[in-house]
Amino acid sequence: MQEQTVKRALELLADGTVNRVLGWKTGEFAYDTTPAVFTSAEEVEKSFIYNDFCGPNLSKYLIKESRKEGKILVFLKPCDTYSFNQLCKEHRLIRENIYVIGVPCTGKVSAEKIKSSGIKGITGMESDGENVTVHTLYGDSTVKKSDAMGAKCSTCKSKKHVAFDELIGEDGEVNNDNARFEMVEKLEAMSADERYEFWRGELSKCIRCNACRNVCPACSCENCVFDNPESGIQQRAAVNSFEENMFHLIRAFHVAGRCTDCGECSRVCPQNIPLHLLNRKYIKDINEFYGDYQAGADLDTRPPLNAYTFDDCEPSIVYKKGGNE
Amino acid sequence: MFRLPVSKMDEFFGAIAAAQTLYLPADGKDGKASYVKWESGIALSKALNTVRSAKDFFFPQTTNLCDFNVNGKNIEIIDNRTESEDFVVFGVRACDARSFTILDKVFLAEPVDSYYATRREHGTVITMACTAPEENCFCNVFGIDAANPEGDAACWLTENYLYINPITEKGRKFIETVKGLLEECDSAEVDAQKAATKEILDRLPFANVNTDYFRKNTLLDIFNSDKWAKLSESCLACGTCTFVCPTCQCYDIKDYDTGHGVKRYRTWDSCMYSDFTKMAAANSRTTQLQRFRQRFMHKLVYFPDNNEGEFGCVGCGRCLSRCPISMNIIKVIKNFGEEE
Amino acid sequence: MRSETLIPRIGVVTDIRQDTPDVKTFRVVGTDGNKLFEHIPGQCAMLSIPGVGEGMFSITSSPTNREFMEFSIKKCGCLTSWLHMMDVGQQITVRGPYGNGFPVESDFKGKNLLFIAGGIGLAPLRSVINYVRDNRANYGSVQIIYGSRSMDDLVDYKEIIDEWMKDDGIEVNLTIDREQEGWDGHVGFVPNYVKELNPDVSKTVVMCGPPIMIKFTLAGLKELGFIETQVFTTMELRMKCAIGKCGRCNIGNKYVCKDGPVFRFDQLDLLPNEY
Amino acid sequence: MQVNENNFRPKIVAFCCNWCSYAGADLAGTNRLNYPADVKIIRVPCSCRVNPMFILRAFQRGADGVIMCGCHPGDCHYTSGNYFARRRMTLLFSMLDYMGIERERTRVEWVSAAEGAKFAATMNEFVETVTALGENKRLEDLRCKSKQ
Repeated sequence: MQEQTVKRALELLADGTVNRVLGWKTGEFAYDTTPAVFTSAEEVEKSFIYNDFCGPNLSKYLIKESRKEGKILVFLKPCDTYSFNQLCKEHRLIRENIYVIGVPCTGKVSAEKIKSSGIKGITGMESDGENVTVHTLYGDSTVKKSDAMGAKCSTCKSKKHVAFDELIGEDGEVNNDNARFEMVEKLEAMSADERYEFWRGELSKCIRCNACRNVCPACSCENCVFDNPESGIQQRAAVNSFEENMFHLIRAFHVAGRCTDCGECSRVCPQNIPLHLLNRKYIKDINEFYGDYQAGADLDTRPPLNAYTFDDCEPSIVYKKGGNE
Repeated sequence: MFRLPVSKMDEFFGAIAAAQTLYLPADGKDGKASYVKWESGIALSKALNTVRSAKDFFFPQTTNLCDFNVNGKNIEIIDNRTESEDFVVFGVRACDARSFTILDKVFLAEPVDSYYATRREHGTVITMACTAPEENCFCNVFGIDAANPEGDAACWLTENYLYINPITEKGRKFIETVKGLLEECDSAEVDAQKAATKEILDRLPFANVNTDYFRKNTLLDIFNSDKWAKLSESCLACGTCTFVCPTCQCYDIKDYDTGHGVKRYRTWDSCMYSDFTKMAAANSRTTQLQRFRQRFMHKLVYFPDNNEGEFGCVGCGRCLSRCPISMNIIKVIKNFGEEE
Repeated sequence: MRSETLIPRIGVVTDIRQDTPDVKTFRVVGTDGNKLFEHIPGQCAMLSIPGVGEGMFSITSSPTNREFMEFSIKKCGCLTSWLHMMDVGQQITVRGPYGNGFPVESDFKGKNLLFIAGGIGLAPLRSVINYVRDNRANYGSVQIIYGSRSMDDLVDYKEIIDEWMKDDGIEVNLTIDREQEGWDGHVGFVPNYVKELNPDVSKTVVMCGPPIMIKFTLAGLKELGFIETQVFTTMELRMKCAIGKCGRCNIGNKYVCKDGPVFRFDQLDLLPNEY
Repeated sequence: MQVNENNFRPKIVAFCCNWCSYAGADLAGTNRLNYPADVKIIRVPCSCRVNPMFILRAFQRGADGVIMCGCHPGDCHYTSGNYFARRRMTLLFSMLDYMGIERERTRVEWVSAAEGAKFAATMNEFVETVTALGENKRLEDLRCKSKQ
């Protein structure tokens, strides 16, 4: 995979199709890849990488990059293409300035996940698609890749690229069989008190670093409501539980119907708050109330919150749903 | 040097908690360590370090500075500060312990910050030596010995014993309060542990990262370097690095109108945010490049310039493991160092 | 509990003067009717309206005034708009003094002084000018070059005409940007006017105004033979704490609130151009 | 704050659309229909104007229940506003419920300008429900609770 991506990047740079490449750059260890814009063949050869550790979703960078001079080549994984499509749909990207190569993905390894299984001091990792060999300061060990993937990948919704100019490798299939709503259902089945306890426990960890917001491809407002000094909610850090709740409720609400479930919010959270459970709740509700909808799957359907039918369910449907008092 | 058998740890914590509030790192439901108030049944975490730094104890995320009552044209100022209660923070690592001396240089410089000072005066810091540093650790780059931490008293945990050695007057006072549980001992086992840890510290991936570049070059040369553009290009402008950092101390002051009064807060702020320097008429740092540069210049150049060469970083590695896009101070230092 | 500078004191606005359409000068005393604190010319204070915000403003009255402090404030943001809506008798909160102030007792002593100001930039200089007037024997000649957009925008116009211009040994040169009815003085931008006036290079220069004016005036002064060590200015950046801790008003390793706001241009040359 | 179970009076915020529900409230008044004074009406141009943040801010500022009233679906003065509002509020309420906040504290009712009686009855019933639930604790901001 690495060779093919580098080869295409070099070719497209050489023939002038693009003048920049947006991809991932090697880090200090195998797992800390950084999104980067490569402007020359030397840079690509030196530090471009695509492997099982390239988690970051690159589509949001295109908002800025596609407004710069010349065409940019971007490598997108299947789930990234949904974000890309959604951004195109919202007219946030200048599509003509972007050349998309779809790259296959078999799930990304999360160093965080491996560390939480007790393996510490990771200095290197290799993945053969099945198993991940982990080199540490204290000896080597092997983990099954399926156990090394973060929440984002273990419930992958699609291996199909929904937008691309060319593909490397075979395109995959949409996976409707994923278990991504399992945890949401589990929460729904709890009592209100248990749910309240659960969310207080999680949200009270929030340090308001805004990483979830800033990484989110759907959070593309030029000026965020939480940055508006006139709003009265421009709080640097939550002072009490209300402000914690409000931030996360509104953050998730603002991307409801537009969130493609790329899982970046949970991946980046320094406090490991399962933020995707908020987004997935909205997705699940939308699917149940208004019919299945996958944001970013296409360029023309109306997002569910920008549409309506005469016989939509009434808000009182909420009172009738599961979960005891 | 004193010690107590590991089997008596609970009793030991109980004795401390009987006299004052005790905080220590414990594992949460998600398996991550964080400082919690000790109660019977809570075990000391085995994790190398907490996700959040220990600066919270002295410089919490939000502080209520004062309140105001506004009545027509009149204002009443309510100073609701209270003296902090005595408390003990147990299990602080060497890096975090050093971060307190760095924070001291800011908050205890004239005019002294009374909110910080009262917590600092009433807090006793009991450190814990590291035995299994991780790949992101680079405290030794800043002259910190993870095997022999600073603090009011330092601890070493071996298989059978918890060794404890008072360092400051406060530490000696602390020992007095739990003397009944301790026995005096020699330092043979501790010395062996230090040597074993040192061997690991020496082969850490970043053990030999060189910071000379930031000493040899002038402020303007570093500031005007064209490397910042490349380094900052993928920065998301979130505040993760700032908020997990034990030495980041920038803050914002904000008022909240409750409808029947005004509360003035101090909250953590991040130089990575776009409105950090925004004024009514202008903004002195309009690009992410400038803001990114400010953070690293502050740690590596400005702070040392004002504090006898001491860097504003303790090498705890939190920003390395937490940055969403894996851009961090090590990559910055190495990138500049490459030129040499 | 030790004292805390972040907790302000209450000041009462005893007089409000409309200087120009968008500048008002506020007179502030403590609740006991006395001056809140002593200061050095060029120092600043944090004024705040609880619930609205807090901001750094230079104290425009001279320390030689023993009764009250004055602040000349231009309406440009949220807090300043609020201040402009105040009536006499309104209480505000004040803390200070902050910053280093001008070296009136060292570098300026015995020197011939040249003040150059543009628009609201006169506000921080007014404190020094009046201090020098009140301690006339300690300083040489005083020349003031002051320009504004229009006649109406000249801050403290009355004081300039009635007091400064009548003083011995003070030369006041006023200019406005564009021709205006009722104005028979000089018309043109400050930088050009400075060059026209060709002041003596022995003078120590104190300059404050919009960045663009500072830039061109400094270049002009250099052409005339002035060197950077004899030119002083006063800066402003976003501030929250005013004591060098909140970390936002730095230019390089210097905090404007603590190490400034007064800088000499040779000091600024060593700092990044980030202001 | 001392809360006596027996005389707890909830604070209710009602967002009423200008064209139907506000007129409905007016009609309830002119017809001398009783509904509790605990209901504070905020007039909005259309139910669609109600931003989820409004609901949260109402709770923050001390409301114990929030009700939104608009024209009946199909009768919106702006043709479709209340259809959008309906979807939005459904999702918001579902999320509040998901986070463990008592779902009965939020409600949407469609009240036309002619339904003064419905308005009064709805408010009576809603106040009763919220009174039974007691004080809003899960979405409160203690700073805003009035000093007593």
